[in-house]
Amino acid sequence: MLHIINKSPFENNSLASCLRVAGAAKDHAILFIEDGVYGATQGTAVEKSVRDAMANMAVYALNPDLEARGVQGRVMNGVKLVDYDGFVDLVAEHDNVQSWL
Amino acid sequence: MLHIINKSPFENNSLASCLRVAGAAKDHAILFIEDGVYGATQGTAVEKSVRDAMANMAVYALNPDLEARGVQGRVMNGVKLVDYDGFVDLVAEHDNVQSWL
Amino acid sequence: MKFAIMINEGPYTHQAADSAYLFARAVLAKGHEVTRVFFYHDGVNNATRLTVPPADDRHIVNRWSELAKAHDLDLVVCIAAAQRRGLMDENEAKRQGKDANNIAPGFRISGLGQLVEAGIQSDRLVVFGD
Amino acid sequence: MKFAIMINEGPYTHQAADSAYLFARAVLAKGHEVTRVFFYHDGVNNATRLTVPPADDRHIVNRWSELAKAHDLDLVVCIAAAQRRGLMDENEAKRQGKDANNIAPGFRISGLGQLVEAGIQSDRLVVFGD
Amino acid sequence: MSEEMDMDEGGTVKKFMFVNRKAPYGTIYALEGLEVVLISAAFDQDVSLAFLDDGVYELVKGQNTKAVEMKNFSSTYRALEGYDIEKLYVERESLEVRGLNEDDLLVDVQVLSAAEMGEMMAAQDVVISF
Amino acid sequence: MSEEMDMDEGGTVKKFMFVNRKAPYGTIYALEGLEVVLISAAFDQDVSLAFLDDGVYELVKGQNTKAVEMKNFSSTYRALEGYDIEKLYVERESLEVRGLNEDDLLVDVQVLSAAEMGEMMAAQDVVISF
Repeated sequence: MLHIINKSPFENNSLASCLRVAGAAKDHAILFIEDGVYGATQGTAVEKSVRDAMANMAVYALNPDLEARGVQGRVMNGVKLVDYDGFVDLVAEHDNVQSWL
Repeated sequence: MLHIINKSPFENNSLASCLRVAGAAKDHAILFIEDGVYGATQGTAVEKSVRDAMANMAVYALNPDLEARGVQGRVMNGVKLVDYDGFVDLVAEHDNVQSWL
Repeated sequence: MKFAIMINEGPYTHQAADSAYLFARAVLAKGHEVTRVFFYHDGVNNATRLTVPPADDRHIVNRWSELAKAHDLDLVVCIAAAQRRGLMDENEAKRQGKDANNIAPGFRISGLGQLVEAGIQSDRLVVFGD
Repeated sequence: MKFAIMINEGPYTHQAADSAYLFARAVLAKGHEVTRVFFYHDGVNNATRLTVPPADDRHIVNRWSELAKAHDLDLVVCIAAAQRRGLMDENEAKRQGKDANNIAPGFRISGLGQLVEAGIQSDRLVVFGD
Repeated sequence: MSEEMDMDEGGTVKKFMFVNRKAPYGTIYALEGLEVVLISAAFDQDVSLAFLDDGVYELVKGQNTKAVEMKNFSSTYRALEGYDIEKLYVERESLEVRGLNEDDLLVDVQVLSAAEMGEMMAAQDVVISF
Repeated sequence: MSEEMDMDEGGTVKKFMFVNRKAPYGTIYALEGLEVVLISAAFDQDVSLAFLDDGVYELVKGQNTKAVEMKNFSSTYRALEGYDIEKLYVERESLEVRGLNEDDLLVDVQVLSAAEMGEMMAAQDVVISF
């Protein structure tokens, strides 16, 4: 399952909830988009929780949204960057998708 | 200063930020409205932070919003309930007001 | 005491639109003055006369129009925010070459300066938003 | 592959409306099919033809109308959500006794069943919201 | 619409999950989400509802919206059974963090651990969140 | 409008603070908030801006919105000085939690502790938040 996170992890509990529910399972992946991309950056208070999740699941971030926010140079190692084409591929490749609004 | 909190403390960082900035000072008060009123209920994961703040500041909650959500019987001791008239009085009594959107 | 009110969210979607109305009504009931209600961001969507809420629900737009009429309120819709979101009065529709307008009675469209002015002229400015 | 898209937020206010558009365009560019775009909650506000965004900014509504025309997209606006928020087409305006309508070309108003149907008939349904 | 659809779909049954993570009244998502759920019943799909985070507040007993002048829609959750919608899943930790337990809820639900909820989500064909 | 106002207000100078707590682009609050700030400059008031929580992201260097097709408004913060708006306060902990420091920001700011920020807010006449 592909989980889409579009909220900043510092403002909102979406990422925390997603990781609680899906973070320990296999076959789940996370895609950060919109304000959610801050969750893919390094040196933050949530970096550890995302790193822990990366032991089990693939983590992606939408590069256009990173660039818009000026944080494309701050992405933590192991996060894979995609553009909108890659976003479409991720949705197609996973059996199902959930947006954590 | 009157601080108005209208977001659930479980979903959003507004209450935490307000308490960080104003929680240790005198002459500040908090009014919980809308989904913010959950922050005034007992037995929750944020109860302690609100209790700690109550040592310094007055804490109010809008009763119509508590009733709408069925949590009027769960309010922690020391929180003062107001209706819309009381909301107006609180704004009038404090020199200034800030909504933590 | 003079109160100004700012509303940043649209009707029905966020309770901000309801809270602001009930607060304004209480301000007036207590004998205070509402100097201006300023609609900004999605708040401009409170000013459309094309809403048709379910019959058993409150009519948020009409409620404002009626309160404005009863108390001679100044309901100001920010023009820049309104243009982005498709709110316009007859003049603006003419100016923009649009074939329709949708503003409700009692609201007027004006500039952001009206918000700052309300802040200067009122004893309190209370913001309702998301 | 068949994609359905659901949009829950209005134009300009939330990036959801932009993300959904750029996603839809990428779906089409990769040769997939967009079976339906369903506008719900404040998403219905994407369908007004009365928006006038600043000249140097994107026109979110027109972008959808043009994409719909180029690819024969089915842009469906939920009627219940539209009524609460003041979105209507000519027929609905007549039925409700309103003197104006504001829906943009390429959008149609229909029921919530169209969302569930899109979920059944598509391989993927992607939700964009707040 | 239901009959028409049954024919159109020729018996396709998908697993639909509606995910509720928002508190009632502060925003409209809970109410309009419920409207989708009710419509989905007409399509003979395998429907379930997930309540987690602030979504569990939608099910709290004793809601009384008189003083906020909004529609109290909480009784609708009790009516879901009549629509053959009987799979209501609530995540345990979401209750605990809020000081709630099953007795505080107005309908019978199945309480799941976070991991069980994750498995349940992963087993769906269509996940619609509000 | 500026001249008219200066006459109307007869020299009233209030302390206005605009509080920015939202990230740019994900929502419009930062952009439309900035529009209010610019207008406020015409009223000769004592204007300051507070950036805390995700609001600090508004000031991050190197924003490039080409691929999302939105307006990049970050350079406007640099132009504020030209409007005599020079009091920009940033809360230290908001930076630290996000792994940012002053060098990452595109304008000169005054970094305050949480308690100092609280005192600064309490000293205002009008606080407008978005």
